[in-house]
Amino acid sequence: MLDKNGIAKRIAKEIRDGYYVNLGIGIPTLVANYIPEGINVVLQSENGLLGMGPFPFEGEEDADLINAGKQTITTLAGSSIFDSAMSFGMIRSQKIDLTILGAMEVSENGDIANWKIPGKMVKGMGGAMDLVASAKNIIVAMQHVNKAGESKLLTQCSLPLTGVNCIKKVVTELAVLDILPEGGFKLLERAPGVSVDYIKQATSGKLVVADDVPEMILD
Amino acid sequence: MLDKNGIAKRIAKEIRDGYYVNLGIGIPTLVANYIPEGINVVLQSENGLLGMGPFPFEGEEDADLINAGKQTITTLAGSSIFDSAMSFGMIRSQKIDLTILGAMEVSENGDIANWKIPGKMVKGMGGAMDLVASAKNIIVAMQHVNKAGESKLLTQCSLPLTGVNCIKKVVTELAVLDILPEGGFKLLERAPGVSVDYIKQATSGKLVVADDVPEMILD
Amino acid sequence: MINKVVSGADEAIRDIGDGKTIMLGGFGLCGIPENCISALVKKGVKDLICISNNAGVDDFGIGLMLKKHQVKKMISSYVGENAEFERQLLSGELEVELIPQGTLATRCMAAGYGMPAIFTPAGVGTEVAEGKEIRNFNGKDYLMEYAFDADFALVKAWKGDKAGNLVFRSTSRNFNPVMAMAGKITIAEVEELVEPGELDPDHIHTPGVYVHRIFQGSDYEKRIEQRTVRTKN
Amino acid sequence: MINKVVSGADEAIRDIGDGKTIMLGGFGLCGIPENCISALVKKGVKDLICISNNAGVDDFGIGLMLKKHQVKKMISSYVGENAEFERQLLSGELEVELIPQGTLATRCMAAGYGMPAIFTPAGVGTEVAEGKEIRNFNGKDYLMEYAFDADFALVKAWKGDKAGNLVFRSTSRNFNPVMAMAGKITIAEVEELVEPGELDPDHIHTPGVYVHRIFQGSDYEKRIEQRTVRTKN
Repeated sequence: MLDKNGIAKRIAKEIRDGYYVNLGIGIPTLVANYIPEGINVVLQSENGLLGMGPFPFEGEEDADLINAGKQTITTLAGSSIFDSAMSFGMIRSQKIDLTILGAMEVSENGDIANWKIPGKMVKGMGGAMDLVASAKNIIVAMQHVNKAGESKLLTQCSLPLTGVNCIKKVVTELAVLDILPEGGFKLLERAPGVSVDYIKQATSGKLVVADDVPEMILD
Repeated sequence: MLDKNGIAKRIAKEIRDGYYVNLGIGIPTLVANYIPEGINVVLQSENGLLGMGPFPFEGEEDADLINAGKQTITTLAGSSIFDSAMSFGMIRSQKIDLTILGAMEVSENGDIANWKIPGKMVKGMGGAMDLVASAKNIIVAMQHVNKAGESKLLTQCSLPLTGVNCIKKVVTELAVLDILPEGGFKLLERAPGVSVDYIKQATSGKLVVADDVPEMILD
Repeated sequence: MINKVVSGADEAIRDIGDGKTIMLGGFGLCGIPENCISALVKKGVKDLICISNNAGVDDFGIGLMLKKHQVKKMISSYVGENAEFERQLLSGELEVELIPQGTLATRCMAAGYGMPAIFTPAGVGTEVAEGKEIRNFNGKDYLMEYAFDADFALVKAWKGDKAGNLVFRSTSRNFNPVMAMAGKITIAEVEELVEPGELDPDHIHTPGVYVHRIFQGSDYEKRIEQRTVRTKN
Repeated sequence: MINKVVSGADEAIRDIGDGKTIMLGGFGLCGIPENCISALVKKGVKDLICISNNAGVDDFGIGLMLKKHQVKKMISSYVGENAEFERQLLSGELEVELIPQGTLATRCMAAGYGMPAIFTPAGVGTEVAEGKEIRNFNGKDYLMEYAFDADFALVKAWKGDKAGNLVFRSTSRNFNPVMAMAGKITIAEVEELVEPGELDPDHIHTPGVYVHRIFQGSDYEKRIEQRTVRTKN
């Protein structure tokens, strides 16, 4: 079973050289720490930055330079700044190669719910609806089951949707799964030490399992 | 009767302090020479400049700095440069206070034709259709009659239209005329030495004449 | 050039009355019009409809206006870093309309570019699409979203000149340029007000034609919401 | 950062084949991709559909491609500073679609911003409106116009870095940034190619994400179409 950093590490392996990538808040942010050597990626922050760098050194924080999570960050050589309309313009026109974000629920047809729980204070969708509606390649990083032990990989989402038919891949602490065009979670890889049966039990939506499901290779 | 500079001079009197103005090619360009002292205007050039300055001094031409007529120009203190989408964005959102352009024909309901003569090589509408469709205040600068002696102020335009129901005022070598909301050219001023009868004869569309039509005051 | 300078925030917002729709630039607390917000709080204007990506925090930004019950409705993409906001929302004192961030930005741009409506796929198949026109282009569904119609836009720039030209600094640009284009009256506060000619025409982000009033602000706090750092070595 | 540098115009346009739709930046002869045009002429590629505000003059710009009969169709707002153009048009060799300049610019922007269509009042009530959907918003009619779908965009910038970021100089900016956003493959030629980090992130007009190939051009002629001057005293 993977911890959060393990999930991030596994997702980092999906990143190809030359990708422009948008990372959501939470586990996705950690992915930046595991991008393989020799792989050049440019991180987009939807508040208006391409080429997001690491956190600043203490004392060098700049209130004018933050990411979409409102964290102080830095720029890199080759960074560019733009306004919010252009930022979502490039998202909408699919110039971003990969979007990685968290989810509360994902359904077997690629729907995602990650912004609203009825009865709870709703903070808003931020840029998530724009991202999932437009991104050509979306990977969800999340826990396989919620705190109540219920599967987050469902036949149908029960929570209000963020987007429909848009998620291509899910990486959890248990598994890597592709969402098939015809519907269903195709189990691609097991986390180290996790059995197919365990994943079956933790998956409420349709799970498609091949004869041989390899264990993830993380390094 | 006015010459081209006289028409430009008369139109310049319509310009108020603080106006952003777009000047078309031909007589409208001359208007810039007659803007009264103490009146601050900013000239927009739709290829992407606010704050168009005069022609450069000989030897100081810059191939990268031209106006919509492709003439070499200069910038002024306070000028700004932008792309074509923003240029027409500000035109479309009516941030330009006054548009002055030439015409082949104007009709009594404010239609304008100024881009195409059937049977002749058509060069295109350039930015004229955008300007007339969006400008809140449009003045046409033109000759009252064409080279064949026919009136250019008509009941209906005979040439392909550039825009409908958009012209507010026409200034010719003979007269200043408002286009009434209900239709018709209201004769506001006569050019020096020009009689109302002369203007009546030169106007094919509906002319509305008050009892007393003053002569233009140009200075 | 036309001089658009006003003496300060109080004069700039003098005619923002009760019930007006105002846009406020900024992302989180980054690039917000601090001086204008203070002046609105001081003026005590009420029942405002605020279009802003976020709603500030309890003791800063739009949170200061919320505390004084000046906001009737927020139109935002992400809110609630703010206990008072949550209280007013749950008690029904405050109305909130949540819209996708890109839709928010593009509806501003649409206003500034004279486009009455735009199409975006954001929100298709979700509750955001309810009651909206859906249109299919090339096999993909889009929502038709309308341009905003705001009485005032309050933006914060780094530098500005007396002709109203604005330059933004780093990611404090965010929503400011698109809102600057979208206000019927646009008020810009700047950290440094310069003479026309001091800004390079090629570096201007917002041309002066979009800005109606400008002033040099003061006492910028520029608060940081999430101070994240690394240590040397 | 990703390195997008190619050796020159020949390599940059290597896969522009017959019948492709290409956008070419520039207004008149100002800011046109001179090197790419030369390379296309040299390559002899045919049946091109060219989206460009103008069509060059007889012996420069797109005029050079017209002379070699490489252009099947021009989509422009203003043409015909060009005798060969007129000859081909009248003889039926060349097809021309004239559209309003703002519509041209906004259809580029729409492509770059992922908006399948936009609304503009330009052309309502004229022959430009024929066959197009008209829609009324707030009492005013607008035409629905579609985003362009171009295989390649060829743009010319003043400076660019190896990550593809572009900076334009003065009014040679014109259509270049909107076309840079709109090409499926965007090729930028620049007068000066610099290392990533040499351009101020706040001054970049076109972020590198929109640019796929970049090279430092050479032998820029930068011809002036209408040399208008005044004399000192």
